[in-house]
Amino acid sequence: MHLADNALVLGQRNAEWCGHGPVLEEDLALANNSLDLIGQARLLYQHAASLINADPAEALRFAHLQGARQNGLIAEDTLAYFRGTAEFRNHTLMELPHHGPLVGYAVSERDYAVTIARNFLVSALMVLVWDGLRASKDAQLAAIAAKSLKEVRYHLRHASDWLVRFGDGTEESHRRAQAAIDHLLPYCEAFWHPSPAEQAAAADGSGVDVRTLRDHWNALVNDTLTEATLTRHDQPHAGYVAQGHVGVHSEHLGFLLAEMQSLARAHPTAVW
Amino acid sequence: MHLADNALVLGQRNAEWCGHGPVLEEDLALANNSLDLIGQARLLYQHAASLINADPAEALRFAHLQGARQNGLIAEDTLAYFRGTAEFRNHTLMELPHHGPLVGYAVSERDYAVTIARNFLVSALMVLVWDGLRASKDAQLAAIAAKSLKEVRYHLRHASDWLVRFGDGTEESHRRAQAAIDHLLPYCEAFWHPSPAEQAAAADGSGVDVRTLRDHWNALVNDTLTEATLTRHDQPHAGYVAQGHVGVHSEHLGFLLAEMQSLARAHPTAVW
Amino acid sequence: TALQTHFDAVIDADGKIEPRDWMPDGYRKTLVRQISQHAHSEIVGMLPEGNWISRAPSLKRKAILIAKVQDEGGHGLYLYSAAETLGTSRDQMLDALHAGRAKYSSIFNYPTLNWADVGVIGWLVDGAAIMNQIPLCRCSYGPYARAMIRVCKEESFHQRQGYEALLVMMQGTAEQKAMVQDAVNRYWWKCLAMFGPPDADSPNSVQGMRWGIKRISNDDLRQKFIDATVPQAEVLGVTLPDPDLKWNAERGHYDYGPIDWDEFWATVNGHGPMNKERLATRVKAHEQGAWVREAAMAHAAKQQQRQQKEAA
Amino acid sequence: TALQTHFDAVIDADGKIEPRDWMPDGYRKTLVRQISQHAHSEIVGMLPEGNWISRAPSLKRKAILIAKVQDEGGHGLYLYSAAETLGTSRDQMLDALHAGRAKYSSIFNYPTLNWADVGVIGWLVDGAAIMNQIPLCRCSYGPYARAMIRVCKEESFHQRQGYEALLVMMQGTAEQKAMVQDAVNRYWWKCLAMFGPPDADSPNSVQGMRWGIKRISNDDLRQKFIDATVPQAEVLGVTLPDPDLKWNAERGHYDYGPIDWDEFWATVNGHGPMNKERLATRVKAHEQGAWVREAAMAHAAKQQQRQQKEAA
Repeated sequence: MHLADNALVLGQRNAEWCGHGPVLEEDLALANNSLDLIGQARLLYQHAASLINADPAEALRFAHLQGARQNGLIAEDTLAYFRGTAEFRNHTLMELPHHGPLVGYAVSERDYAVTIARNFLVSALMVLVWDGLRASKDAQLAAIAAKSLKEVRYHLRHASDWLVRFGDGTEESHRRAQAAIDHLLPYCEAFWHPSPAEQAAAADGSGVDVRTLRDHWNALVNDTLTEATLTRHDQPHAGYVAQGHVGVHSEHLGFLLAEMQSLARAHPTAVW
Repeated sequence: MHLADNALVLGQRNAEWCGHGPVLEEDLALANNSLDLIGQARLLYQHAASLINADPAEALRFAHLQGARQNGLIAEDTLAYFRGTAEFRNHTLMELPHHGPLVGYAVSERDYAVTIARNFLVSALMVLVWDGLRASKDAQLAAIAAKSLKEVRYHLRHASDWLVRFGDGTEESHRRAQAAIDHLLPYCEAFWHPSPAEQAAAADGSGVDVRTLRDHWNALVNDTLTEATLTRHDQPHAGYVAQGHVGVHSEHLGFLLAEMQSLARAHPTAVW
Repeated sequence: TALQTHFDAVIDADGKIEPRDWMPDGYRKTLVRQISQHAHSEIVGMLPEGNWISRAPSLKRKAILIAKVQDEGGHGLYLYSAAETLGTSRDQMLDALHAGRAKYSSIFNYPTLNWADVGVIGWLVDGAAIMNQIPLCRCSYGPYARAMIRVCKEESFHQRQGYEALLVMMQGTAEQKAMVQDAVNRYWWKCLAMFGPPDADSPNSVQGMRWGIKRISNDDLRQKFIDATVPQAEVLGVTLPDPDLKWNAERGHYDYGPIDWDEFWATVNGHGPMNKERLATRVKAHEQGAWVREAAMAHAAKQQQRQQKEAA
Repeated sequence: TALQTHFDAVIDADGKIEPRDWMPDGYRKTLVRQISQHAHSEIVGMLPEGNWISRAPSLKRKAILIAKVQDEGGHGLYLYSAAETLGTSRDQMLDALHAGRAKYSSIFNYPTLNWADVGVIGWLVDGAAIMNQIPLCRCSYGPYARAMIRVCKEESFHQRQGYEALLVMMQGTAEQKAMVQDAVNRYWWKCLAMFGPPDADSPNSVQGMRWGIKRISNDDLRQKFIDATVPQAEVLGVTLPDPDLKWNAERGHYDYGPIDWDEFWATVNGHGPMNKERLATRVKAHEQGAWVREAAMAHAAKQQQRQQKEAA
């Protein structure tokens, strides 16, 4: 569910650029990224739904979700559209808007540097996570991982290329990229504090222990930041560790879900 | 319902400034404005609900609204939180965001000049409408009008004062105020094209014929614009007449309602 | 001249003019105007549907919609490329759009107000566009004709998807059906107007026909669209909002009521409900993206310099 | 000196110091720091609750919430005025806030994540604030004491409103109850920390007591708050998230578990979940409002000029 929520929430964010991108090619690239992520989310929710439906205890835990069921059973849209904010398990990083730090109901222009910096930081993680999950003892998850790995490699390439262009581009693009990295890096600390669910998955061989990926992630990130002439200010880490992946989010997710779920929730029994 | 929706939607918009105003006193003034409008909306919805509940044909027309009912009857929150976008009857002008012309899912910084210009144009109308409605043969509505008239006189004063400050202030404030007036004035044309419901109310003596107010409104608006050294470019009117008051809105209302109704709709049977 | 004669011969033989071939100035200008207008329509046309991506009511529909809007952007890209073969750059074309000199399809100056609008745009708007565009696949200018073959293929797919989405909604709740009917009511007449003014009032058409750019008249295309759509509406179970619409056995076509050309021209001339909003949104995206484009150019220049240094 | 002697005598007699009275520099500085910090807390404190205005689940609750946030702004206004009587302008205080030199209550560095947070802020956060503020109504500095009397009165009203909203929710659906419990779980410990570090670690307190600015110690206030709140929680039906919380008949007070002071200090020192967001939002509002304030000044100057001309 953590992986699915990550994919869905970031996919929803990246799709916001559709029609507003800085250049037509980037509208298409972001739409493509978003399509990949929503595709991943669908496969993961479908898989999660089948696991829930097959396990009476789990089915009971999700019994309060009544919308978009299929033949009375939990379906992908039940999980995506009818869970509340605190039931989402995505990293806080995914839900942040495309601008610098502001409260939940502030408005601000979108900043493409924030978009690119996040896609870079997330893709660097997911390349490693999906790579590891190809060996998951959950065959379904392993298959999703194999497919997703190809996609996220491309996302990482795209984001890295732009981050280097920004860092090593104009004064303004450098300033924006550095500010975006400074803003977002602290949220990455949460990657290395796996939730109980992530730890259980790692322990039973269906998941990966993300903590083992940290050095590799650091190397990936540092290499590109160096090429981009950007500086990493977050070491040693001191401060709050974001807790979206255990259900304690930022003020932003509530607004994102209110919009995303509005139509589906207005018609809970409808088939689309 | 038209009056109630006008008040609610504009009240919702003006409350967006709460905590983000250009100076603390304006945070308070806008909050106050919003409180007045939401108070008006509540009285009007309560009155509408009692009329609907008392009339079997009307009750049937609203039978599909099941949320927030009280003892099975339509309540103020049923009307505010459970009608769809196309069921709202507010003027399009009320739902526009606090910035210049952009599509529904664009984002932009808020512009206080747009806020002030709209409050000015709307208050100039409502001062006349409430004044006329004090003579409504619907005693309840006449009482609401008497109370609302006092409030909107203050709103008009506040907005006029600021519009003059903007128009006759700095180069930037003049430019912003002129752009705001240019953007919003065409939406005012809809004032003079009353909906069938407005026409029926005027005919049976419960409403006013807004068309009789046009000259007075023009005079009010022109006086202040002149004092503000702003120009009115909209004469003669040519083009599209906004149709929010007959249920055909802009792309903005859907987003406003999705957010406003999100929590109430997620818990349709809850009491708050 | 010999060049003109050769050109005329190619046109008469239904052959293809290619970028390096000689062509009359008027032909070139007409094509640039038409292709860029078409490209702009694709780009501006991303906005009405993009408006519903964030609120799509299921993940499947969200994915389909993103893919569709992405396709429209893709059409924009290769139409701009086709126009560039005529010697006008994408920047020049965008400048013309942003300055209000170039037009885009007026249908996009209406708002998308409920989810069914997305399906109706697929079914009716794309449907009308395809009617207009299929003849262009045989257009005399090679790059345009080839681009249109690809565009038409994808648009047909979109049109079927839109119709399918509406079919599902019409089998759903009363509210869903009402959404579809509401969307059809708002879009039907606008779609008929998409074919352009009646033949009698359409001055550009004759030369366009001569040059093999335009192949079928506005009124003929409109009739063809109506004849194809009415049975689809019946299957769907929606009412087309025209009391005069009925089968005329004598003509072998459907008769239809008068189109409000005043409203059409008002919108074309900038007074529609969303002309300002659509254009301002495109201008804003372009302006706010300037630093991104500049960064890419600055970085490329630095890279080149470094490579030259290494080479030296 | 005679001035100091007079000042000490007023303090010792529990009298009031007024703006025109002589006062020691330290007293003035301490007061400006404390009052401006309090004013900033009101202004920043508008944001967490303001976050829910647009989504309030009923019109009644929406109106109550707007009125409450408006009151907080009002408190900010008269606290800034009280501080201005000490010779520091509102602009100077705002500059200090925006530059990060002045603090505001650290409790506002946590997000509001569900609607019950609004009620819990009223019940617990305002409740704790009132405990802190009631003694200030007897503060030795007149304008501050008088401002606090009004603030406390309104805060008590807010506290009752918050508690009442939670009572309604606790009689509602399972989801509503879960929201309340979730909000209490997130806010309980942060509220206990609002009374400041344990007395043993609180260096500013002694001088504050001497000056009649502080009247009751941190630990005593905290205990008072806990003793008052536990029965309210029982009536409400929520569990306070402290396994060590139990009545100690011997002390006549509730015992409670250890507070995480590391987390408290990390947040105070800028590393809470929303420090950057809160401050940046205030700074942005101020910066983007600059043209409005400038317009008002420019217009006032023009008006004055015109009046002078008329008078001349």
